[in-house]
Amino acid sequence: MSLKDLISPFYVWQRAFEKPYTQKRPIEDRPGAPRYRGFHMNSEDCIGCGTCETICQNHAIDMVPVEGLEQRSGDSGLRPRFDYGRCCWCALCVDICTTRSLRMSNHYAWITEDPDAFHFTAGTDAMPWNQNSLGYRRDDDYHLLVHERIDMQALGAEESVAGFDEVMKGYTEEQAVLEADRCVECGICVATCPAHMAIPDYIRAVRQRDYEAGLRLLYETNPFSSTCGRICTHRCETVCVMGYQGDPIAIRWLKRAIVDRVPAERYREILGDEVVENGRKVGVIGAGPGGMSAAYYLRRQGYAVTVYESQARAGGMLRYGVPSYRLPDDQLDKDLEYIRSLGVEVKFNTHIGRDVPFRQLIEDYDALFLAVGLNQPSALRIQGEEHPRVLSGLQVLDDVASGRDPGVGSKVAVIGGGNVAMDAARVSRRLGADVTVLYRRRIEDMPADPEEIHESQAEGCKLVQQAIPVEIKNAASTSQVTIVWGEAEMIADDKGGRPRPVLQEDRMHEETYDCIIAAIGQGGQLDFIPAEYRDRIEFKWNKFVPGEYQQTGLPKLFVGGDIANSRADAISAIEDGHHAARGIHRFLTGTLDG
Amino acid sequence: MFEPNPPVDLSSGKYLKLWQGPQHPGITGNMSLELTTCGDEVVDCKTHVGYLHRGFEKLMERRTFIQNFPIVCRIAVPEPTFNEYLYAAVVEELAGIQSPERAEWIRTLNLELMRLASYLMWLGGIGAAFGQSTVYQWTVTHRDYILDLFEEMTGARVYHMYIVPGGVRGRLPEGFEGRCHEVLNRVEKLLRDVEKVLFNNVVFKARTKGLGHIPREMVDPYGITGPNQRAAGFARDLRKDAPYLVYDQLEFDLITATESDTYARAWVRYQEMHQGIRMLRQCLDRMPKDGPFQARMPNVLHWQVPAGETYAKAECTRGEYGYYLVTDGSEYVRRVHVRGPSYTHAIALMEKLAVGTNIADIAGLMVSLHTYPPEIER
Amino acid sequence: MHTVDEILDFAIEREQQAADFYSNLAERANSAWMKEMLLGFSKEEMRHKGKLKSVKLGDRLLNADQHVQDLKIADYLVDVEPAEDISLQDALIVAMKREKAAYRLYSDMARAIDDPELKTMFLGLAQEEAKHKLYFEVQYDDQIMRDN
Amino acid sequence: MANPIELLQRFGKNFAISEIHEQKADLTFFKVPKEQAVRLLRELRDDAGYTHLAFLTNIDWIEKGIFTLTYMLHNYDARHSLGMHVDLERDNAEMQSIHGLWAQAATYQRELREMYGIRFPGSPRLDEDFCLEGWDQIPPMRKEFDTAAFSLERFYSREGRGTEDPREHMKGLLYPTHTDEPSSGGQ
Repeated sequence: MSLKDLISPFYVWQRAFEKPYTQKRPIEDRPGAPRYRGFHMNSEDCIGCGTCETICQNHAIDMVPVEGLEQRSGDSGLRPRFDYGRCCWCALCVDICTTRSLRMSNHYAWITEDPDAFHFTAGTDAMPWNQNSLGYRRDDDYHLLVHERIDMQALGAEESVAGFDEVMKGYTEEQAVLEADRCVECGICVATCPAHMAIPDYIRAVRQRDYEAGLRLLYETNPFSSTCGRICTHRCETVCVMGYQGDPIAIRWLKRAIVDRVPAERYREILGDEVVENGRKVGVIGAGPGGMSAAYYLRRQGYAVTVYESQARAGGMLRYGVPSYRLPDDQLDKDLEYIRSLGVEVKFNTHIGRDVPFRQLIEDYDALFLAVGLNQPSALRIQGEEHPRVLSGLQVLDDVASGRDPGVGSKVAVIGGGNVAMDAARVSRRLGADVTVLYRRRIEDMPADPEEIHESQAEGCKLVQQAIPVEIKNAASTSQVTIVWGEAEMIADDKGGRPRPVLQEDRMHEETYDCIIAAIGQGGQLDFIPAEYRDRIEFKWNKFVPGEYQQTGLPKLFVGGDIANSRADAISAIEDGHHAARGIHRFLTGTLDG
Repeated sequence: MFEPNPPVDLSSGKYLKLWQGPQHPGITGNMSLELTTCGDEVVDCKTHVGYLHRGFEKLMERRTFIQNFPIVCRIAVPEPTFNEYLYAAVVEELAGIQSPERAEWIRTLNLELMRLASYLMWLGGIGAAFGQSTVYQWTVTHRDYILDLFEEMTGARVYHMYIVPGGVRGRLPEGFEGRCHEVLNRVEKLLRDVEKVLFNNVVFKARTKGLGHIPREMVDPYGITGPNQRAAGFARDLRKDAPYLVYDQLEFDLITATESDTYARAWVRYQEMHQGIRMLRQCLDRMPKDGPFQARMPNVLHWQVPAGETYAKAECTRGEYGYYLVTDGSEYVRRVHVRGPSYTHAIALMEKLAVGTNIADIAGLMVSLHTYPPEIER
Repeated sequence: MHTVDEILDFAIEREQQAADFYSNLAERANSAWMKEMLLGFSKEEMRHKGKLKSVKLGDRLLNADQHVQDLKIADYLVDVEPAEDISLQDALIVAMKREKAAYRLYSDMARAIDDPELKTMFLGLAQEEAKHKLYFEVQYDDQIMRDN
Repeated sequence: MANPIELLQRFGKNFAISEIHEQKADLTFFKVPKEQAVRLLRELRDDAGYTHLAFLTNIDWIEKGIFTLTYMLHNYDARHSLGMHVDLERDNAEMQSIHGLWAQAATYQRELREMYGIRFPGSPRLDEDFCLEGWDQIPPMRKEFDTAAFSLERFYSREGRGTEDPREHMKGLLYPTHTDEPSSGGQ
């Protein structure tokens, strides 16, 4: 034993008068560190997707309805409720939050005598830490989800204007699986899809490369999956939660990824559609997406279905209004042929009213579904419109779809900003013309799909916004036509609608083109319905106002499609047809009153 | 090579059964020692565990790969981040993910801070076990300074949940390096005081020298690793032998001793704390200040790791800490086995060393092996 | 027309004429929805009439300086003849042009008269008609120029 | 020392070594029949320098009806680990004890007995409770033991819990009639 070892321990006195480290909570405040994982906070950005609940490994989160909070398209109206008896403050819920609404405060003390109190809905319950500015939030460079969409191979602009080949090439299997993998399967999109397709389920099928299961899921709600996989307006993607911090899932392309991998001849076997005749017959007017969708679901129920179509081919607007570079004919036929293969009869070139009286149909059939669409182009109704070089957009598309030359010339002005206008413009480009699109509002107000606008620009169409056509005049040459248009100022709509253009008379332009293609909108034509029936049917503006299950005041008559809804797209027509099929079945089996 | 302790005849009246624990025997966590004593000498020792069994390995089999990351830290309460790192390491290896360089440096910093905090707690424990409670007050306070650093780095003091498969969860906070240096300086100063008060203390020396001697030959047959092994003269350290993270870029000395008793083990650990501070300073000065800290990850909600198996290990304060992961290509873990060094030290080894020890030294002996019961039970 | 009441009676009579115009047209229309819609227009005019009647009993007209948006759609569209097979588009054009004409009439009268009280009354009526025109222009913008 | 593959090939002369898999430079897995396992462990320890048993554990391949034991050995000099697999019949699983080779193996074997029901005849204190005092269910680490069902049965949830699926919730409120598919076949 050394002397040093005896003395050395007395160094302990050196620290005798040090300030204690102990912090006197709760007398003194001791805030958590700026990124402390304290109690949860949730902002108004929350849309109730429930991804926090999915990832919570402690089962500490419930999604609950909150009083005063409405569910709507893109918001389930549910909010996360935390059970602090289970929470471990790992913050996986914060990291995964698709809208980044969820975070944590640096507040960490909550004292109460009631052990059941530790259960609250973050963001909506009043908690003392709701205003905390500090606390854990996900680092910008840290991700548990994949925010970038997998690109799809497409024809270059030069290649695509050279012909009518399909522009989008479809995903490879690897790409489709990677894109499907991004989905969080929250299901927020299902309510927004007009057909309420089982979107998360079929995306999972793509991820699992199970295309047969995928096809069955698609056909539960949509017998036009090859078509919709290409040209759907994909309202679902506008509410996709992945769109909040990156690109929404390419839901439309993933639908296509399924149908592209299943050959048509295997459909029957995979879908297992067995038709057991039930002895009743239903008539359908219009072989567009609405009519054929109704025909499919009715046929599956065993109804004998006859479809009346005024044109020579089925498909309606999909055939005559959508050019083949967006929807190749064989893909539309894939959908249509499958429906017809179940024994749906289609009578082509048959006009109701002219070839067959409406009265006969309503008397002959147990029920009738009418989806004749909007096929009457609205006129410009400006001076000089009757000029022979003023064409209608629908006519141009119809000509091209039917193999006729619309004769647009080499310098074309298209009036309008919808899909018909974009397609008329792109078709004209493919026919070799220089194309200018005149639109009354701004590009961001265009009702056309953003992709169509983008692609038409890429293909060299010139988009002139805020241009109001005022007059059509003869040009120096009879093969040309002159348009007078004025610039527009945009004014806001006080009811929250689209901003409205107002003509500025002092800023007018005159331009001469080989032709002017008007595509400002379409209306319907229903003169074939005799007055005695019409009086019992409700209309608003130029459309039917159907009741529950698409039924009209004429109990046997169900209606749908563009002529009966405000959305005027294929997927809405498909759902109208499906819904009417449900209604007709109920009507004919006595569970729907007439 | 299991050699049972000699049998005792309890009916002889010479012996007394004495339970130490399951309250912390020492400060190591809940387990109990069933001691058979003759006078104040221990003649037999049976260990009992199960007070902390939460079934982590089983729980992990029904959670997804990301869901497992927040629970692993709980397997070794005083030193959680080794679990986080090793879990990340095995998942990354089987998933084919490489965590970025910046994350590797931050992980190293995190693990060495953890080691220092854990050793500080242990140092207090060994002091307290031999009547030097002042050391305990000092070291636990200084451990708290490190927990403050963890709080601002990771968002939590104990269960950091910061090292995640793919990297780390966030960049270092603004000004962290400076505050970290400051804490290291304070700890270094404290260590010099502890050396005077504890290691140069006549009482401490008298009670620890010769206590719990582990013969060299026992080391491998009992699976002894870490400082317990190095104090017996083995120059083995995974940071040197199988460098992981950025240890191959750090300068530090491998500490060994030969006496292989309680004092030697304490001294090795004490020296390693100085080496740890040395490494931490290198990390702070040399780590990249920008660049990614997370690898590109798939959507973690349905992350499937390819089928395979691997074992990753790291040198924690107690020795070889390891994760053995078996995957089957699904979204779930097939099997995880967590190898905690206390598994061998606190049971087979303790039962052996306790025999012939004075009752009063049992707690000190236990602390000198530095065991954490939660990592035994997983 | 020398008194406010006379002016109002005149205006009320005009609204009645307009209502009759649409209901006549509706009777002759051969398309169901047009019938429905024209009857709707007629009801709208009757509503205007009702409003003027209550003005006569003391309610206030629109303030003359209040700004009513002019979308100017009626300005550049061609005149159309109301016919039996009138379309929605044309019916809206007819309606907005009629409202525009009424607006012009009251504005001109206001300009031609010196009596401040009567002037105010005419200007107020002109504002009302401008508002009616805006209603039809908005419908035209929404229903017909969907894609434009 | 020889590289691990060569080493295993050398031992392969006397042992039925299969499924050799080099996971990384310092870790190789292989399989050996149950009957040869302990003899091979002894030789690896005594003749090949694999003196350290890092752990012994088990993997439940319930769908194949087997348990796979993993013995993780380490050679400090070569800085190399060997993971040795031994398949056991899942029903009535039994394995020779190695507590004579490594003292701590007794603890592992006791745990495997408790958690999987594998017997290691002769292993000290084998049948004593390890972690689970008074356990009356099947060995809990076996795949057929359902922890969620167990805890739901044993414990109660906090009152007021209950969750809604966003998709189903929106369906019920926003478009309830758009999903009622009539039963197929009509009528």
